[in-house]
Amino acid sequence: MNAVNLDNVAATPVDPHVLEVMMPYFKDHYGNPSSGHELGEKPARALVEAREKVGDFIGSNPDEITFTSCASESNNMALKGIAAAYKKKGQHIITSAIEHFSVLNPLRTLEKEGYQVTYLPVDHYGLVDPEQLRKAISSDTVLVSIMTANPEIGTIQPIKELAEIAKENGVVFHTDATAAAGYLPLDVEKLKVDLLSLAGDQFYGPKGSGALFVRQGTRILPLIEGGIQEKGRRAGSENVPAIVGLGEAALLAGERMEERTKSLSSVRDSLRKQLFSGITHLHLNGHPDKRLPHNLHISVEFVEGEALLMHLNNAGIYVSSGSTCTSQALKSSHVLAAIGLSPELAQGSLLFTLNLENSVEEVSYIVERLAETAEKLRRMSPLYQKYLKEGS
Amino acid sequence: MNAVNLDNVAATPVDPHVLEVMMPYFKDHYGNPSSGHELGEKPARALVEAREKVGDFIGSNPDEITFTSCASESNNMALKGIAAAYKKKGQHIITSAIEHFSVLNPLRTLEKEGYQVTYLPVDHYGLVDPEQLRKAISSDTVLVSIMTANPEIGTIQPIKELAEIAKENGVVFHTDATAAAGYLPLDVEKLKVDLLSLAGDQFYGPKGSGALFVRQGTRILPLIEGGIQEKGRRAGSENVPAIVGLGEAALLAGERMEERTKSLSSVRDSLRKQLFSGITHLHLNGHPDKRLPHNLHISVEFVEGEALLMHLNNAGIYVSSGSTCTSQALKSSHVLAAIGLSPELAQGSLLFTLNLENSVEEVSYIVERLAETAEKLRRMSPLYQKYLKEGS
Amino acid sequence: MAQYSEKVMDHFSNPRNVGEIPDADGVGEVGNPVCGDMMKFTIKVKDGILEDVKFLTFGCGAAIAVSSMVSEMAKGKTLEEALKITNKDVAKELDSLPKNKLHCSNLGADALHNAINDYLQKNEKNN
Amino acid sequence: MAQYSEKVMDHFSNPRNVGEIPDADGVGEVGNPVCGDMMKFTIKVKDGILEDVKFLTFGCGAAIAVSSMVSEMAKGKTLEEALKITNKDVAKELDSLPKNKLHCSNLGADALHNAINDYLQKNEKNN
Ligand SMILES: Cc1ncc(COP(=O)(O)O)c(C=O)c1O
Ligand SMILES: Cc1ncc(COP(=O)(O)O)c(C=O)c1O
Repeated sequence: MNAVNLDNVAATPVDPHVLEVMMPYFKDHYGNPSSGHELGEKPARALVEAREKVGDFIGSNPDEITFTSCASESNNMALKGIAAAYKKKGQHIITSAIEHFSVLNPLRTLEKEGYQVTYLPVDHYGLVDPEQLRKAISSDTVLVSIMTANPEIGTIQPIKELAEIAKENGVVFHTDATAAAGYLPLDVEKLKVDLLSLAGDQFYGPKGSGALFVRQGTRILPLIEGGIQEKGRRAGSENVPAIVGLGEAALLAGERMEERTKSLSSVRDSLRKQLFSGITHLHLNGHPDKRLPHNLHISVEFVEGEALLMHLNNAGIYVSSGSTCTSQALKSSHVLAAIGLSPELAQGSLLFTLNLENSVEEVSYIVERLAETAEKLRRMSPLYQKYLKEGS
Repeated sequence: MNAVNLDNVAATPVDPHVLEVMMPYFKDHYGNPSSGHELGEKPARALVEAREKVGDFIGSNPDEITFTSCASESNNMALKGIAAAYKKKGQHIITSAIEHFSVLNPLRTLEKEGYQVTYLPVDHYGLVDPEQLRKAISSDTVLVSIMTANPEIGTIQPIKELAEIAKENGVVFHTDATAAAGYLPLDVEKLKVDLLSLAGDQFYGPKGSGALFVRQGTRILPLIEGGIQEKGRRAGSENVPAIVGLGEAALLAGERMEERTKSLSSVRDSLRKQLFSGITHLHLNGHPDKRLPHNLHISVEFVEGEALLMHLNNAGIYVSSGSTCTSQALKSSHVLAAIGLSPELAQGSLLFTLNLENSVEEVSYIVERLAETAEKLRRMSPLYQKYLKEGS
Repeated sequence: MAQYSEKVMDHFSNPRNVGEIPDADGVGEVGNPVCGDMMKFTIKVKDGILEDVKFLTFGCGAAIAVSSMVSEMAKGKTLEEALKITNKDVAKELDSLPKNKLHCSNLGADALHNAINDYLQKNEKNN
Repeated sequence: MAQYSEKVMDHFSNPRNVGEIPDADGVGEVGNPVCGDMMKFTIKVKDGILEDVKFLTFGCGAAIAVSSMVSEMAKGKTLEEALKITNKDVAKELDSLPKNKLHCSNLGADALHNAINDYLQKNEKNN
């Protein structure tokens, strides 16, 4: 059995066709799109086309798209840029407890600068309650930022409902769609969001490619200031190959959305079913249905995640975990804490994020190996031995 | 004659070897370097190696290098990050009048936030006077930012002298080395700078690759906050192919510095000589000797730059101009204004930035075409006709 | 550099009526090199008709194309007709100009009108 | 996931002395699942010598390898010798541990010492 990669949460491979489309922009059409002469023409046209493709992908006008270098940049730009632009109107921002750190950390910085931030709790599925949002909005609120879907537990938020509440109150609404883009149909008109972040390397586009949608009429200050690239919203020589790759990846993701999500969720569902029938004492985390099609998040009771990962790694199976021990920062997942998962279960959590190469054929191999591993680790687990004795 | 590209100021092609080294990181080694399993190992190792290469390139420790997406980001991070970190110490910053907009614009924003900024003038060569820097420093000064070399007029600043003055006064010194990196030997120990910005696409590395050197012990706050990539200094999934490309380009540029600068300056010197002997009424802008080896900046009297560019473009020769009419923002160059060039001469300015593919064989072709073009445009220029009559 | 129409590129590359008419009946100048463009129109008038129109221009590609087009449009027209040529007419004849270059068409029409008015003023005095 | 030495990987993959000694002479427990690691050592003592040492561990790869290594190092040693085993000794025997995993070696040594001290306390009472 070849290696089975079920850890695509932060990286998918670049689609071969996408890479092919990017290639000429490294060497042949390397010109600066802002330059006045012929060498800049192809790159300039490529930017126009990529902007249209990304616009089509999320239902926006091309000129509402600003290209960035990653979703973290998009999020920082959105939060700091809106906060600065609307500072005189108000200094209260609302977000959720389970946002990505590229949302939470800029907000911490804004708090130090005097902004007020409300962190909405989530239920045990990871859902934000629209009524809680409504109650949290005050006359000082200028921005609400709620992610479209959570990359860890996979839970999909009721963005349209949440964005409507913000709109009713004249508050700008941002959604971090990084984990959702490519896996859910996104339409900024239907969703009624004012800003949306995404990154190409989550759906077979290149690393170093990101975008921020900013609805026309929404004021925003730039994060990276300098030249007048991106209409003055984001300085720096345009990363043409990455932008071209993002555009092509968005085109493919849009065209193949149904086919891809069907294929991903069928493998995922089969994995889920076989895991739960083949191994005892598993917990499903996140929402049973309102979840990303390629996401499965479970806890293996009585054992710790890094140890699971290491055994699976030895068997050529790559997954990730919300365990303290696997995090470089040695912190346990704030998402798992926010949904009220007990520390033991958080330690034994496993995140499967599928890519298009994963197949149902791999499922039984994965289940067998995980069953073995769980058995082996439980045999040496004091918690499991205690359970066997006491049946706690 | 094939197209002759003499407009490499904002873009060089990616070196074929550099591109080759990058390729495996798009598809095969696409894993997230921060992930715990084998798929992340190669990318993680590649980051370590690239950091060493960039460190070697500028004489710093690898862990003093933060990877960014472009020089504009490096500059924004340096200025805003140092200003925020040293805010309590003081709020005065010194820069020069001829910095890139990715230095000037963040400083304008800081001014709006209450910082004081001194813009040091330059002489008619574009040189900053160290004594003026010394006088400008006050007890409130926390940062000096002076570019290593100017991308337009090519003038090289006395960075070591300037940085020493900052050091004597306990002030942090940043240099934007974007135009210089790859064309001048840079050693942060010898130069005594505390921060240094560079971008890979200026010296045959990929677009979307930048770095900021931050001397150990210098405090700085991040611009893009989120995950703990780059030790928490710059969030966002690492753009591994770009970083690998930057590392390789830095390695090559370091190894071949002498050979490259020799070859570039010999073509440049030949171009300069033949232009001045073949065409009347030309002006050299910038410093006669203290200039980048691949830079030539002239003014063609009596005519306007865009018209020159268009005729040259038709002849397959690509250059750029500081003319108002060629700038997307329809603003004339602040650099040419700062060196006291008259508006007429600024309008007729031409910037030649050579790349390694340019050869002495191309020089006579360029000179002939430019001579023709100047002749044609002067014939219809009211300024030239007036000069012929009045000899002004 | 702006994206120009073929017509603009043609008039830029092969400008018509370049030069200065010696002993012109009217001279019109607009602009200055500081703002980037400068045009000088000279005209020859016979029986109320623009018998000859020539221009000198310091400026960008659009400025040169506009000058050339204006000179062609004006030649052979009566003074009244020529005075009615607007910047819009010029841009239209050139198959449009990039937005940030529209001011060039103003300059061209203005320079022509200045030359005609110069002629009219001189003639008034002579009468 | 941390970069582990071969020795660590070996002890992690094939841990020695896993289990719980029934009727152990001493029991030592440290940690709890909240902080990520939990170890339970049981020992059998005969003539002042650690005749048997077994462990149960809930924890990461390092925690498991440390437990295994500590059990091996302790087995056959006198109580005094075993009490002198430090976290540094354990890490050294494992050909070093990643920095952010060094605390695991503390836990292993502590759990063993707790088991020994438990034995000593019980024995004191019996005497
Ligand atoms: C001196 C200098 N600084 C900064 C920049 C901005 O570089 P980038 O486009 O990589 O952001 C440039 C670009 O030409 C430059 O010449
Ligand atoms: C929801 C979400 N937001 C933001 C990010 C940051 O993305 P990037 O690494 O492109 O900055 C991630 C990355 O996984 C994510 O899942």
